[in-house]
Amino acid sequence: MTPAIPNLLSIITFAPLFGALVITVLRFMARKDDEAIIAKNAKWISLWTTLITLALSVVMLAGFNRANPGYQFEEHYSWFGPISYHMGVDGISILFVALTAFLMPLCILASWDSIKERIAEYMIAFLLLETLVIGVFTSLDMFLFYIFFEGGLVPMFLIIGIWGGKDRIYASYKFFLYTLLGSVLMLAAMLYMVNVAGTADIPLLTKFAFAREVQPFLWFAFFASFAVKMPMWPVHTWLPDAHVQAPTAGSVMLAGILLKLGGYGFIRFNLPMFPYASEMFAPLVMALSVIAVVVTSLIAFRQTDIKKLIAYSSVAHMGFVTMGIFAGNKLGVEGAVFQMISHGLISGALFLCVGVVYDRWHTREIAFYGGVTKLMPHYAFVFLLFTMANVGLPGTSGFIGEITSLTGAYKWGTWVAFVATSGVIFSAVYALTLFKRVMFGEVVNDELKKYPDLSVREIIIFTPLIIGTIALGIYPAFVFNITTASVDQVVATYQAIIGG
Amino acid sequence: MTLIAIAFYLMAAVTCISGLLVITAKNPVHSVLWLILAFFSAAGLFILLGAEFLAMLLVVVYVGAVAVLFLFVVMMLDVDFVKLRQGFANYLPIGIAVGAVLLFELIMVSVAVAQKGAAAGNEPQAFTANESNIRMIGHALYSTYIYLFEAAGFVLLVAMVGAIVLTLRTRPNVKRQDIFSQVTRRRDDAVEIVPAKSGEGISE
Amino acid sequence: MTIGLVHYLSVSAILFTIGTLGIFLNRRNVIIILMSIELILLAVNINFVAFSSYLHNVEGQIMAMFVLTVAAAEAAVGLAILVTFFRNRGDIAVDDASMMKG
Amino acid sequence: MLTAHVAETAHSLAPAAHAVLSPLSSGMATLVTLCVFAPIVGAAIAGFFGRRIGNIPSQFITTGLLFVACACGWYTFIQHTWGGMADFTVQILPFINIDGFQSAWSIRIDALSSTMLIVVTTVSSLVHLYSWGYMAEDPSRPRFFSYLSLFTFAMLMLVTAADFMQLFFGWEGVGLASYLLIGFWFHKDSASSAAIKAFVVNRVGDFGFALGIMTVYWQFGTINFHELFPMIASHQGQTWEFLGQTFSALDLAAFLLFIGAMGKSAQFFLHTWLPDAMEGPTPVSALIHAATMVTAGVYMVCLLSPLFEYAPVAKMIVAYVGAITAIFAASIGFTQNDIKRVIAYSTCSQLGYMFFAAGVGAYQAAMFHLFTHAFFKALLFLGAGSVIHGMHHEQDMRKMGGLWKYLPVTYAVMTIGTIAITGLGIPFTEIGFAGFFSKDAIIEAAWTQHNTPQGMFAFIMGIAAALLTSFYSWRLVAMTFHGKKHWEHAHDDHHHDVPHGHASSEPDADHAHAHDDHGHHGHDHTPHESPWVMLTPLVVLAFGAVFAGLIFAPYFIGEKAHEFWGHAIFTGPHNEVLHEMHHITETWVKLLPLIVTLLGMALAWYYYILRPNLPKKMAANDGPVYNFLYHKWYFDEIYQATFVRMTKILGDFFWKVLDIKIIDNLGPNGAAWSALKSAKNLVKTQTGYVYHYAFAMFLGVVGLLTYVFWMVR
Amino acid sequence: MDFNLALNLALPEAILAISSLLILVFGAFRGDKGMTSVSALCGAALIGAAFAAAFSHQGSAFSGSFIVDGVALFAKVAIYVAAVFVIVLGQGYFDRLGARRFEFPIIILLAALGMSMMVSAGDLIALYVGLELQSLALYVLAAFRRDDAKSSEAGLKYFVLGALSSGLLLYGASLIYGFAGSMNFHVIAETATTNLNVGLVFGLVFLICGLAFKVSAAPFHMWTPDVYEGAPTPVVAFAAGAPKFAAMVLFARVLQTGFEAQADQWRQVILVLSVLSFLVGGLGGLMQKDIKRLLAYSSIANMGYALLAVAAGLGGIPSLLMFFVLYMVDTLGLFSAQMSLSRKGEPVTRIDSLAGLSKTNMPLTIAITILALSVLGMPPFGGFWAKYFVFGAAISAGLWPFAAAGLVASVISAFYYLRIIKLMWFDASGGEMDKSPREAKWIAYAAAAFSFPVVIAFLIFVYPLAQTAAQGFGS
Repeated sequence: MTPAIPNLLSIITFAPLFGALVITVLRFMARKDDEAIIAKNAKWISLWTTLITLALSVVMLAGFNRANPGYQFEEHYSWFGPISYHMGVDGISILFVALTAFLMPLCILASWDSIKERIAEYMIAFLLLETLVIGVFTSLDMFLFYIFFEGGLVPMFLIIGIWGGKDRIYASYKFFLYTLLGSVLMLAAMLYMVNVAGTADIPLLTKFAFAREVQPFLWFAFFASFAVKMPMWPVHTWLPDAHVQAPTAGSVMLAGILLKLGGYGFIRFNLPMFPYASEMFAPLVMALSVIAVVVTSLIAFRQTDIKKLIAYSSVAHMGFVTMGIFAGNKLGVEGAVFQMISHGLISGALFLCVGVVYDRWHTREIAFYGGVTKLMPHYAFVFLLFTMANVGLPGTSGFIGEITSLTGAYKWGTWVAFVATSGVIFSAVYALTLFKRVMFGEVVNDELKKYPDLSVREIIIFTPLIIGTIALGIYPAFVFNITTASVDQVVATYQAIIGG
Repeated sequence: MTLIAIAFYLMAAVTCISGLLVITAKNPVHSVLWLILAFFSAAGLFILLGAEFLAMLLVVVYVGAVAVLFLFVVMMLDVDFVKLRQGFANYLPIGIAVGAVLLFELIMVSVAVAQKGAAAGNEPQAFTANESNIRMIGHALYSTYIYLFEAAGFVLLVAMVGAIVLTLRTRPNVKRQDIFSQVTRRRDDAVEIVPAKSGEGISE
Repeated sequence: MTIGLVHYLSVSAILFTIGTLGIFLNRRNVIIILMSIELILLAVNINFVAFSSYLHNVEGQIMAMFVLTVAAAEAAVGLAILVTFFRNRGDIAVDDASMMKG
Repeated sequence: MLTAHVAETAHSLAPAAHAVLSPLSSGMATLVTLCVFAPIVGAAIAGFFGRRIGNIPSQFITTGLLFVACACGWYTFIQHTWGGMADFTVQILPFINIDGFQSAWSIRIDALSSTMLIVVTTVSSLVHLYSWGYMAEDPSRPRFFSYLSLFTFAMLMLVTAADFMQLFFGWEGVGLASYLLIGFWFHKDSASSAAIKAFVVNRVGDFGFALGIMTVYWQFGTINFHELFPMIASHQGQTWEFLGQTFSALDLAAFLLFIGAMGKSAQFFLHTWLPDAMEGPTPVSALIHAATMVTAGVYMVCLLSPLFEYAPVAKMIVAYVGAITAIFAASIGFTQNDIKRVIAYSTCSQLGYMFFAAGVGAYQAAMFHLFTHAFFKALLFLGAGSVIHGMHHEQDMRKMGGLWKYLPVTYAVMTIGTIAITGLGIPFTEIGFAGFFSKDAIIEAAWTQHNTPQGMFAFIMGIAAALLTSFYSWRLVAMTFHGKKHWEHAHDDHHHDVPHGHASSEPDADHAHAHDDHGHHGHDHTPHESPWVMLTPLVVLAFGAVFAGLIFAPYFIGEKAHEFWGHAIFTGPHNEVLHEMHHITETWVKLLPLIVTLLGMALAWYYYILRPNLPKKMAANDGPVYNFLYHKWYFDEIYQATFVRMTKILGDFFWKVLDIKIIDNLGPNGAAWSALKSAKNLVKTQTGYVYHYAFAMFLGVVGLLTYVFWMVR
Repeated sequence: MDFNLALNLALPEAILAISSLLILVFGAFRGDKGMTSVSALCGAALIGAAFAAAFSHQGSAFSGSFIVDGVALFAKVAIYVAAVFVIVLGQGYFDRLGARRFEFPIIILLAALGMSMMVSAGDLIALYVGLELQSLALYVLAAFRRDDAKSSEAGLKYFVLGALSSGLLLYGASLIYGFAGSMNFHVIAETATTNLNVGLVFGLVFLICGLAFKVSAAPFHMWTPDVYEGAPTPVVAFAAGAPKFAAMVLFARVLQTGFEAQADQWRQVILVLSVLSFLVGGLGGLMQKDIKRLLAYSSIANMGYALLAVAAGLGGIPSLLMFFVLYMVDTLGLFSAQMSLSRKGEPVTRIDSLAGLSKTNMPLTIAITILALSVLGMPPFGGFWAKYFVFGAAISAGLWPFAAAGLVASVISAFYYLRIIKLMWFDASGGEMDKSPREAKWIAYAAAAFSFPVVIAFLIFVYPLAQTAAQGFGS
């Protein structure tokens, strides 16, 4: 199939970068006293850039052949040595590209008024981040993947560090070094693989059978990177810090997209490339996943900071993802992919919800709030909806991901499903407690009466997220139809190898 | 043979002892003198080995130039020699210990090299009239090693330029005769004609 | 008793050890360090010449000559640096040369 | 009693080709689609545009749509029961479609679901109507009506589900609506706490339910009922590994699913949320926590009768749990003073009846009791609401008394309701109130199984609970409508002298808040009869409470039962309960329920009309039994001390000790610390002294030489 | 010996040697005022030599003491180009100090000559002479600001320790000579293959120690921070890259050509040095407050990585070449960036002084950020590819535990590069900076632009070159 637009993937990937360049040029061309104009230009250019990227990714989705399990929209140019510029999407990655493109305009809008200084730089960082993140999902060369994967650290580091809260330095360092430590091991494994296989091409590597003895090492190296990124227990501690300190849109990107890189990596690398090791280490992953689900849920319950609570809940939700992936059956893997997409919407929305009140009162302390429902009924509706989605209420996308990945995990081991399913109880406990303490009760704090309900801009931000969450909750087939072919292939190959 | 042995032991002992005294002497001037002695006796060893030219070079270049340069610098830099010995003993035990290990290893290796190396079983080079040492060296130096010989020249050039750069300084308050500038002096350099208004003088 | 290669090498080894010890045992005077370096080079030269002699190979002596040349150059540069150092500090005690550390 | 002969029970379950339709393919399909989706339309309109369009239009639209749904529901039921309409399923949209995990949004119409359709839509529409009056003073009525309609939609989705996923959707959807409605007065801390409690306890049940679904899926490879049921018989005797143990496969699946039912239907151990749920407005209690949602568990067990029939152990557990709940809840009921709580425990107890009926195999009887119970329990709750409304939101029965004069209609319907719940009727005839038919059927069904321990246990508990039910129900009537008027002087005092023991909620303090919000009529303390919008539903329900049993007994449990239920309820090859219960020879078994009911009634009369001081004295006596019952067997306290506290302690431990102290301090912070520490030490070696540097080099040389020496050697 | 051929092969060196003499004379006549034209002439000579090297034949001359192969030519071009940039930097630097000295470019020229001798060395004598030519020039350069106490201290330390290291090297050379009977690498190799002996290995270890000093590998690294701090910045910019490149090539040549048979032994030694280096470099940098000292530790760590490529053997040679080209660009850029920063006439030396730079000087902030990320090893910057090559080489050679350790150590060093970025971007400004000198600023920009994005295209062209260059190496 020839795509309607040649090099569509590259265009989608680098369109945000182009926008960033335009802003950079304008910034350097402008005079010093033109701060306001620079800011305005930066905002509008980045909004348009992200919207165009979104439109292009819709075009891509429309042109995607669902029946084809392989890679589509491929571009292949050799670079140097074994490395090539190889782009392509399959049923798994295309959704993440779309998710990124979908969340970005919302992030830009969410930062519209809440970012007050260095707006041009902020927008550049976000656009850069978008390019890098989309690049991760579209690259089919291992090192290209690594470039984008690692590169994403930098803008995020800057976003947390420059526009973050008061402990932003600690948080940004922790975020950066933690993830870097994970990924250097992955780099070592990649170097080994390229040396053995003679190619860095992901589709080829997937077919390359690595020796059984080295698989555990390679698997573990990749695991180190992705587990930190996910993050899995016990390497999750960077996440609460990073989330709490990051500006709202940063948290959205972090929770919505960056965490998914880990899960995506597991599906793209660990499972198909090292099936034996995957099978061998599955008990470990399962154990860590259920610990994550239960332990972090309990921790979330005790938080006094709204963002931290949601951050911990993200860790718990990612536990379902890893569980589903390493269950190694269709239900598990599809559920994991779905859970990632859904969590992208839900956690993104939840962080945006926190952003709404943070923008107004500049505190994330739960104790500060109370009775907000009365003052901000629209907000209450939105927050409630996403709280429920976070809890995994059927009818929202959160449910689908949880139940399918859990069902997948059940097949792998009933203990896993048993303990992890108990997580749904805990998630209800912390999410509803949070909702109660913030939204319910009497308005004790007079400060709270100072600001109005959601603005039109905020409603515009939330509407697509609400529609997305509900639509995917009611008609998840939209996602499953796209992923099925590719996931089936991955799972079938995996099963065939470990079965035989 | 015994004469050579006696000569060897004598000179070896002198070399080693004076070497030791170089680093232990209280006064740097003495150190330089001990160094000279070490060079002298080493030159003797060279002669025993049949390398007359190098022995001569050692005496002429080293004793005549380098050691004297040292002496010159020691005398020039007016330093307080009394404090010299302090702190020597602190690190002596560990220094001796590590040094002993090194020495042991070096001698072991020397034995190994001497026994297993290319020179194993060889006698020292004999003195031959028709192929004198200096001739051999000269021949090799200007044919096979011409490139390195030139390079060594550049090493010396760097040393020269470096030494000049680092130490030569034109002192502004010392007056010297600069013939070149005297000769090339022109009228315009010396005389300036300034139109002056009456009653105001010339401002600087 | 015959004087063999080992004897010369041993002398060289002793001298070499003395030279290195001189560098780090010496606490006061930089000039001593420079002299220790000369001792090391002398030790090396003894080695080269001894080998050259026993190998019947002039290469070692050529090398020794270059070593001598370079040693002279080194001495010049070293003393020049020492002089600038002295001019800046007014002393050549080794302990003084510790403005920069950490 | 019923002497009709029940036709041979069909043992095989070979469903006739089950029609799968699209929503627009036939009139009937469109009708049921309309029935199910009308409420959500109303909910959406009232929810999103309620503030725009105002209170009255919101009320009107939601209620109107509910009546439309109700009409559709009745039409469907009538067509199904008498019109000879075959079972069918309307498929609307695919839902989850991975591998065998196929689910679709669909509307399954059979006897079970059409029965539930009418129960749900009828009670719901009446409650909607009733709320016009009850909630008249509330400022956020659109929200309330939106929630009510949302609930109705979720409940309809639940009952019409054709597969486990939609069932689960409805299951949790009603949970959500329940949460929203209990916490409707969100400014009250007790209300929002109760809402969370309800949701969380339900989640505990759902935890089992979800595991049950997974077990079923991996055992059978499907989650669709129509595909699943025919396969069950062939899986008999198979075993299944779960949590390292080997279980009988079907028993395990059934038991796990039953945990879900326990949560939803507030059975023993998971019942604690239901009384607290009374924090919600009374119409909510009537609709959700009496008539519909809480019966979902019973419905589910009946729906899954094909599974339970092959799961004897699970069935036994159902019977035991049901029986224990019946007696346990009843025992608490007769010490409570809050009018709604009494009814709530009564509900709990009645649900126990339904479960043990199902547990002994009388699914039809369970469904029948569910059906009749919906009418009289909704009636009782709405009646209680009317009392509360009339008493200006006073809920403590000790502050009432002698109200019959002021609230005559309410009094009348409440009495009807009480008669219905206590099951008065004339034995050996077919004359009686609704509860007479259904409850006696259940007790008789239990008796048929008296040769099994669970059957005997259920029978005894059923009888005992009947005594208690009668006692506390009449106690309620007596305390509320008869005796001295306790409200004349006491009403201003908001702080009722209820002995406190509720750890989770303090209803009294919060009632005060309720007053503040509804305090527009603080000057007028005389109880008043409720407006006609409230009374009309009461009358309609009273009608149901009187005649539902009479009319429908033959269909549900009588001679037409087999025909009526069709394939919806499956009874196993050895299950002859329905048949046997019509052939009970022991006369005393048939008389006993009536005797104990009358006894209870008499006792209530004695204690609360003739000697009203006696109970007060007993309460004041503070005896251990009284306290034990009054404090609801200390369940809340135990849960508080164990689960809640453990959660907090563990949460704090995992956070402050595990995460911060251990992981962070050993991990990133520890690594950073040790790196800095070693960096500091390393930099210390960089002294700036040349001789140290030389020494380091020297050491390096010697070290390397030694290493190589050792290596080459 | 065909003398014409020899001269042909040694054309770059000849150009440098002859022009250095001529320019010296010219400079002596013009005096310090003529520094600009001397610099220009030296630059021209270097560029000429670079061209000569780029288009030179390959072969060997002067009885094998001068080897011209692909690796040597590759290294020479890189070294000459680096020297040109350093001359430009030095010109501006001494200009601003008001201490113009025409000798500076000439000594750079002579140092470059020494380095090209090193990379072409075919026997121990050439090795030694080249090394000393380069070292002596650098000792002088380190002490070049003779009125500056730090500079002369740096020179002194560098000299003393450097002389000790050449003593070690020489002792090793003497042992090797004595054992093998020859100075020529090929002859040594013949002996070494047939006769494995502790004497030979000992000699090799001494030799390695001497060379390790030149590349500042731990534990022979101690001079590095002090010299970097004290020496004039352009000199450091030079010393951090080119001589290490030359020494590393020499390393590879000695080990590969002369001692391939002892690979098992020297690989162990090199790995020890490598691991120590990246540990010391990674940890030591954490505590630094001075920018140049920080870069010194960074350089120590990087030499640790480069040694991995050496340990990887022949397969590591192209990686080594690529590593050094990319690394030299980064260091040159970082030092130029440091040079382009000053506040009220005082050069910025402390890291803390970078605080808030993004608010006052955005272009330079971006440049430094790119360069810092690059040395940190962030993809897709140049430094990442440098690491990609060396670690890739190490892993190909089966040294994956060491590669993994090195990568983990690089995370430690990431900490201090991040600190630079953090200070510039996150912290409050410490006040306006002076206007940056043009040449330093532009070299910094150019280096940053090279690190990203030019490197993307650069790799396509240069990686095959490096591969071709490495063919036939060591044979």
